[in-house]
Amino acid sequence: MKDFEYFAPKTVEEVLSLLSQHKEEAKIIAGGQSMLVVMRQGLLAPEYVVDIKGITALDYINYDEREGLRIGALTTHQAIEKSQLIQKHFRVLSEMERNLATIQTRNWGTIGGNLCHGDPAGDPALVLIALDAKLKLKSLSRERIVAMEGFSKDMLEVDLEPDEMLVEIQVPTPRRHTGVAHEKLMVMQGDAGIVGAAVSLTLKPGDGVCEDARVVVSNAASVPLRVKEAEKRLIGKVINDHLLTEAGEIASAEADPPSDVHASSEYRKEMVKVFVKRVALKALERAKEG
Amino acid sequence: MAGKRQGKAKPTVMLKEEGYSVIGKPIPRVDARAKVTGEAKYAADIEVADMLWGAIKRSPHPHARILNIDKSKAERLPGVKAIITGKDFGGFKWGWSRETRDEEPLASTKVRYLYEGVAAVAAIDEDIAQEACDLIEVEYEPLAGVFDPFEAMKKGAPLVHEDRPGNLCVEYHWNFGDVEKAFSESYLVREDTFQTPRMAKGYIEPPAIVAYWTDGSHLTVHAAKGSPYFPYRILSNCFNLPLSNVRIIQPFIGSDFGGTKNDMVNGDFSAPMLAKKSGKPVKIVYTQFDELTTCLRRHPMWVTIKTGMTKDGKLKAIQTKVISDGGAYTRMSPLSNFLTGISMALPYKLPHFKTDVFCYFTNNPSSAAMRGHGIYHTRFAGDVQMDMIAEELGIDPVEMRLRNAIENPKQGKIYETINKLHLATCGVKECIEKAANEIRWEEEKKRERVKGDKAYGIGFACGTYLSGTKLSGHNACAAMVRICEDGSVSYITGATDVGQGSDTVTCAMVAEVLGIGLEDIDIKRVDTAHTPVDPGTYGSRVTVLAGEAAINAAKDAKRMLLEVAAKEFGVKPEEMDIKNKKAFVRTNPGMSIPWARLVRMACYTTPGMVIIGRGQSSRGISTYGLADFTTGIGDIGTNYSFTAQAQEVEVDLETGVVKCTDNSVIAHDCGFPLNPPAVDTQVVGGAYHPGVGAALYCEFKMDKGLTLNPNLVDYKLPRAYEAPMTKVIHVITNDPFGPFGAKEASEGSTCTAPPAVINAIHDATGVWIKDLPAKPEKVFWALKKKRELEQKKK
Amino acid sequence: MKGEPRELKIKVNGMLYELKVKPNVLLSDVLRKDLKLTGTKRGCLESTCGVCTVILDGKAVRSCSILALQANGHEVTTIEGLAQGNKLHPIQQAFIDHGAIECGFCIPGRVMVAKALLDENPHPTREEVRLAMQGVLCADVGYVKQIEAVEIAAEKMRGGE
Amino acid sequence: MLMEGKFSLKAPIKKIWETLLEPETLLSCIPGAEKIERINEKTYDCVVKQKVGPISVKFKFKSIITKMEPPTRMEIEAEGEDILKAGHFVQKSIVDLREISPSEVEVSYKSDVNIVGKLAMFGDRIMKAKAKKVEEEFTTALQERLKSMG
Repeated sequence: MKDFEYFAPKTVEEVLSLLSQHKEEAKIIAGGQSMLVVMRQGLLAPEYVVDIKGITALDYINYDEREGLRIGALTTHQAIEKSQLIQKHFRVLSEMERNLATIQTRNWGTIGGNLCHGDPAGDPALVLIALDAKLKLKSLSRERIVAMEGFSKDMLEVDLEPDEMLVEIQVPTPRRHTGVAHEKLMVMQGDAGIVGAAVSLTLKPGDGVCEDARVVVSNAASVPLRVKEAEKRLIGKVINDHLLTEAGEIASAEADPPSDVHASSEYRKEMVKVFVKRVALKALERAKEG
Repeated sequence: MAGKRQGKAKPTVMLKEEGYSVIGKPIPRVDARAKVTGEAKYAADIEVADMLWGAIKRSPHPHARILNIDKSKAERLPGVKAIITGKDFGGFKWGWSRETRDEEPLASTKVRYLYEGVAAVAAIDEDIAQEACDLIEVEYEPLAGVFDPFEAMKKGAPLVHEDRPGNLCVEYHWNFGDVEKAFSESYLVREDTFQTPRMAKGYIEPPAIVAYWTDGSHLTVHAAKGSPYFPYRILSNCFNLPLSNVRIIQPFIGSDFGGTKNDMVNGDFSAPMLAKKSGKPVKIVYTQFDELTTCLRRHPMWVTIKTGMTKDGKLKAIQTKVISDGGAYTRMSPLSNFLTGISMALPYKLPHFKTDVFCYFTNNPSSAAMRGHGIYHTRFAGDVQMDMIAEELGIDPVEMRLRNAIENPKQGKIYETINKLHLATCGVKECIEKAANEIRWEEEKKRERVKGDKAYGIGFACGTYLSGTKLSGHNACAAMVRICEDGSVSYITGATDVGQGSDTVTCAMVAEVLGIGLEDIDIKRVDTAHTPVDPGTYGSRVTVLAGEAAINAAKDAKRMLLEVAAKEFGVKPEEMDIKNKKAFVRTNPGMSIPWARLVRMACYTTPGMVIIGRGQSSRGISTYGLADFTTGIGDIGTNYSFTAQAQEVEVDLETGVVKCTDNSVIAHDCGFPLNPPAVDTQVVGGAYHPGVGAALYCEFKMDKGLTLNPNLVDYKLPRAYEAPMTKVIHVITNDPFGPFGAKEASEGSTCTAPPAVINAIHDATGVWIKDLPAKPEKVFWALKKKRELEQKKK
Repeated sequence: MKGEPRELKIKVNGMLYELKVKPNVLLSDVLRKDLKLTGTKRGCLESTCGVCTVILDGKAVRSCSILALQANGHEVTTIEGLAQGNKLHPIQQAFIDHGAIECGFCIPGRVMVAKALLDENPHPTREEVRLAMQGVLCADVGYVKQIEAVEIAAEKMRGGE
Repeated sequence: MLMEGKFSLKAPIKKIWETLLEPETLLSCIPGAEKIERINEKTYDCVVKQKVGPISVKFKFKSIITKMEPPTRMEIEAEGEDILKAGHFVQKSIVDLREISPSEVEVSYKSDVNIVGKLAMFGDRIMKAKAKKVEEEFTTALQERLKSMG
């Protein structure tokens, strides 16, 4: 690994001033598990490394019904998985984290680090888009709140200026009668999914008509793919098996996944059909429960 | 001498089971404590004062002529202490046998696979060594390459080795009986082609080496080598040193599974040469990327198998044609391909057999031995096709296997196969019955296959593997048992334990023979300066052959002790024995002398007496003679293990994802389980789980010589969640040619796993997967095709 | 300045160390090279095989994917820190007694994962043991005996209930 | 990795052929191209920068037209490496032009790219996705350019 200058700031302000000073030459590491591998391989050689893992102020999970869920960017995957608050109010997040890589990765890796890595196979982004989450980004001069949905810009690229950092993930409390689910096609437990899907469905009490739907698939494009056409097919209708098949087909048609060592593009498109339907069914059941 | 019987075979040791005091019971491993506390040192853990780090400069072309190498920039980098290129080795070439020396320590004129080493650097740290490699400028003339055997065999294809026309690495053509006639007499003749992929060995410890010179003429090497006496000879030749000046000290080994740690990698030559040039110790540790892109792999093979059967499901004849991809250099291909041929004669009675085997050079990394060596490919083809035929004939697959299984020969009798493999024991029938019974085959057959979007099925397969491999060259084992004056015992062997547990069982054999406890026996790691020459770990040979040597050495030491004791009691030594640390007269156990006293007497009363028992085993080169590679006749094993396997799978009908469930049984005939828990771990973890990996996950994806999945995320190895909690049943046959009746336990079930899993997928869904592994996508398309066909029929 | 060694205060197996390390040095390198604790293995260096696993502030982590300086001020336990004198930790003992060791290369990492699991969850289900074991690859023993050994150790640690 | 595809362009075949050979065309259409210089009739000197997430590489290479059958077919070979030694790449491409009508041409291409070295550690998934993207951007830009030339 090439030499670099190392900073371990203790406050967000320190980080931001370092970033404003060094801009592109600085790289933030949180857990650093993805970044250090490429640095060790000699593919990346930043001048400055800003290690934010020690900023304990960004390690929190708060919930209140009005404000929704607030997760500090440096909260570990494991903390999210095991959080009772999350298990109670956002169990899809806990379920997603359980299937994310291995225990060591979950113990050290942070939700913020994962989101900023911008991998279209990543699970948290997928689920957070389905949950309509927002991200709080900060630089020395400004603070902005962006939708999770638009945060991924391209393969491994996110909407983050060189002097900005992600500080918080904000998840609104879902309306009543909303069900959210996530699943991915794993060959091995903890795999990055060959494809994955997260679906949120909100039903009208009484007649069960779908009021709102969010359908997102992973590894189907260079960013997490929200399939609005599929959502439209569901909204305003009483969801049945046939509609879900159609929604899957719409999602599949919109997907443009890569072929790689794990699967061909054609297979991934087929799997988008399967998983959109599977996950939507699960979300539907949950929505019906409450 | 090939194929000829050389006199009558004598059994190794046959003792009654109930008479054992150490053997046959759960024995804690002799190295367990060192391993569980982290004390055990592996090659990469070894540090020597003033040590430099080495790195290897590798070719970016799979096939190219080296025109020029410019080291000047790299030499100027601060911290660089030595740089070598292929030319420094003066044209030295090495290979598996005298006839196959076709590989250089570092390529000097031509590279034949991607990332082949062309130069190496020693520097004060790893990063500088790597950076210096980047600064070495190599000028190449890229050449057209060949990347699969079908391209390689074409007329006019580029030649990997100019002196090897047609890129043919090795071929075998054997014919036993009259297959044509047998096919014409068969009720059913079926031909299928099966394919097995290129696979990583799957060990977690990458190759590593530390080398240094003393007096400028003595070379010492600590390396992750499962067969330290291979580098001992090869480095002696390479550096023109007498063998006495080459010292290979074996650290603990993080597994091998054949190939890479048997012989050499670029780093094994580079570290000693860099050490010579720099005058300092040099350490090279491979990265996982190096390992997964340049080290030896399992041969990809295409097996076409034609089988003739009677109406009632009895084998009449088998004809196979095997095409394999040997990669860039010969390495062990002659043996791997030989094994694909001979093994067809087991474990079923086969009256007629013909085979043609062709292995081609390609510009891929070299192929070589891997668990289940050679046998794995044809057993997969044979045992899947057996289920296909069973289905066609409407015979139950288990019943069909029972009808064909070779019977266990009566005691003292030998079963001889058509190609003259000799079996004194064969437990395959018992294995089949026990495995079928345990999995409740008859009940399972009747149950519903589909539950929602999942289907369940059970597959059955049988297999065999050789133990105590027999090969020409130095394939014997020797051991010494030195009795220390306080009664403790040093057991000295050149045989190596790379994890299989052979150190523990051979120590147990010494203890058993001497009538003392396992705790009295000490064993050290192999050190070529002190231990007897031994071929090392491969071909499931150590427990069987080194075991016999250990037994004989212990008997020799015991004889010396009993001579002293007999004198004391005025009886003949043959009238005495030692048990529970006491030497006694057999007819009058009251006449006894404790072990410690006897040893002291022997050491002190006969001044200058050194009690060193010596023993050897030459079964690796004798008993029934050696197999003849030209005719395919003769034994390759001292004895043969047998396995029957039943495995349930769950198939996701919508995605094609297959999982092995915990409903899984292996019945294995290892002759006699010397250390039952160790047999279990070898049968299940060492052999079966990698076999499940081979069935479902493991495969190198290649693109013109480039490995597309050179990391353990993209190259999938089974992990704890995917590994079935298999139950093991020991079938005991007490083989007379194995020590205390033992046969191998580490490779057989690697060969039965893929056919069992594939047969289970068929049982669940009705589709056949003929090329491994059964990845989700492959199963998905097969299921889709089947559904479409069914719809058409409707 | 780039590459300049920095102070690292780290507690390893109960001992406080004060070292100077370059920022680009990995935690596994400090353990193996500076502290000579080679029980923590060097495997893939790519965060996949898990043989470098240590316990950092109670959690199992891969020391090949963490900068040494990231552990500044923290507490690390390696395989060498488990036994108390001659007395092995119950997990170590269970691995020996149950025959869950072969080549041994993954054992330190695996035992550390198991310890972190049992410290946090004394009553793991088999599913939970398997999930934890997922983070360390093994090529030899396979997983059956290892999973069982962790369960046996769990029972011992609970006081043989 | 093999990439192939086809698209049609509304322009006379001769014009398309000539435009394809202009360094300016390549410079403006190849994503990340920083320098493309024609050294002689068949050889181009090129520098192309590519970026995936945090990783940037700058390939310096020579591109040689090994076969030219104006105005219907050309074969190109390129070989070079990243200036920081992150990877080595070899490319062989075949481009075929087929006249559908006097004013419309179908361009089909087949390109085999191999990237080896440290970059290959990055994983097949990312490499393939990136290559696909570069391919798409290039063909789109080329069509745009020809369109704009009317």
